[in-house]
Amino acid sequence: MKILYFAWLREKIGVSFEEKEIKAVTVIGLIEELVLLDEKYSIAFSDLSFIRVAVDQKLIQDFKTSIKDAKEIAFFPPMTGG
Amino acid sequence: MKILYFAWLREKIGVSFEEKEIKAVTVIGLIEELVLLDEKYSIAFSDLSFIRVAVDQKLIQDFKTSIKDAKEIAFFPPMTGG
Amino acid sequence: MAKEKIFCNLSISVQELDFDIQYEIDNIKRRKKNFGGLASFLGQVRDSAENDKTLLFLELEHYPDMTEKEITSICNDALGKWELHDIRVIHRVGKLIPGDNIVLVLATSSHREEAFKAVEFIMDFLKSRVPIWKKEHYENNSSWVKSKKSDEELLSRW
Amino acid sequence: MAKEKIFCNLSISVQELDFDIQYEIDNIKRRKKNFGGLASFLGQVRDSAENDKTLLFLELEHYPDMTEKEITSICNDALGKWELHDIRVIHRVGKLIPGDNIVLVLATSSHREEAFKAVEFIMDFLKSRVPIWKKEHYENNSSWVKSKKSDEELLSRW
Repeated sequence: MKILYFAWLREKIGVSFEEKEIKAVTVIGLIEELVLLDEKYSIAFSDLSFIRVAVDQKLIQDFKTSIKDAKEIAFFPPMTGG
Repeated sequence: MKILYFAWLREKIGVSFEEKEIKAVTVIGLIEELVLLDEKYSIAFSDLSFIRVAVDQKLIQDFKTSIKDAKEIAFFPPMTGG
Repeated sequence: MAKEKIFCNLSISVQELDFDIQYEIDNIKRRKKNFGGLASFLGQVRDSAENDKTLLFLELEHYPDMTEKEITSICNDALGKWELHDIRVIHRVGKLIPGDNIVLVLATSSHREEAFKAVEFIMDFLKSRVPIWKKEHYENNSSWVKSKKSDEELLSRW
Repeated sequence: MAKEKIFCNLSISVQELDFDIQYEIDNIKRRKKNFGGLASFLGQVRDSAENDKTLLFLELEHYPDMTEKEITSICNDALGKWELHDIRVIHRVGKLIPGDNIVLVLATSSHREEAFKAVEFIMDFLKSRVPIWKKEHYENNSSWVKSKKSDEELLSRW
């Protein structure tokens, strides 16, 4: 699965994207899986109220959203466009 | 006193302005005085709900407004700017 | 938020000539590089679809000694309500054909909501409080545009 | 009033290049001479007055595969709510300095209220629903702009 990071999440993780074999089937499962891998993830994901998620380029509100058939998950902070 | 007319009021009266010696001391008094002078005024002022008035270039809402010290009275239909 | 009194630049033109929005915005930028947000409204002469008649042109009559005064008074009311940096109003008069620009209202503010509200407020009052009248000219006849009750009613929201 | 389905022209750009409002309006005119009324919002990079630091530049990062999709979806929501002829959205990304244009939203409609509402709606959603992030760069440091609770709260009005 392709995982993307933007803005300060990208800076904390250190890459803008990575390809990973993952077991998790939900967004929250993926976060928990990542956090176990390396401290940089636990720092980046320490407060989920600042985390926004897109699954296959669609914003999702519920962290329990399934990612079983997903190709691309993006994590980023609250948006500040306009 | 200088009396101005705009839009269809100007067309019905036939002039864009006229100088008149008048006795009336209020807007409604002036209208009544004009209506007695000529039929064109009674036609133009037949429905006062379509008449708007500015006394010395200030819109007034009340036809009983005094015109004792006024230099310029303007009569016109509801405005359609913008 | 403390309401700091900001110097606002107010510029009003009633003219026969056309105008260019980018030029007007550049003028604002020249005075103040950072205006934050700019809301605007541009009104055009529409084809009147009434009775399948084709509008040849629109004639805008106004009360020259009063028009700018009234627009200024409306803009000053807007300045009392919202924190604005600049207001620019251009209203055309004379003969205009379908597709021609009639009116431009620009307002800048650090807060986009205030800029939007100011432009809407000014447009609402331009419609029924400024001494301007429109006459539509068709092939065989012409008629004065009637004021709309809905335009008058909109004023009550402010 | 019967709601007739109008063909609406929707055009969205996410780009590093600057833009020219008059050019964009002329483009709309070229397609449809009579748009009635055009409401717009132009956003600029402001000097951040925070801590008396001078903003050197702003860096706008975005999610390229998603940004235009999200803006399109917001504009389609606007089309479902109001009778519009044209929507034009330009959002800049990359490095921008104070005074630079960031965003332009244009909407045309026969009814000025609908054009205003559409522009405000699109701006509100651009602020907190489109994957764009701003980083402020100062002389000795830089920081990501924090999202504002007030921007999020504004969405509830639609």
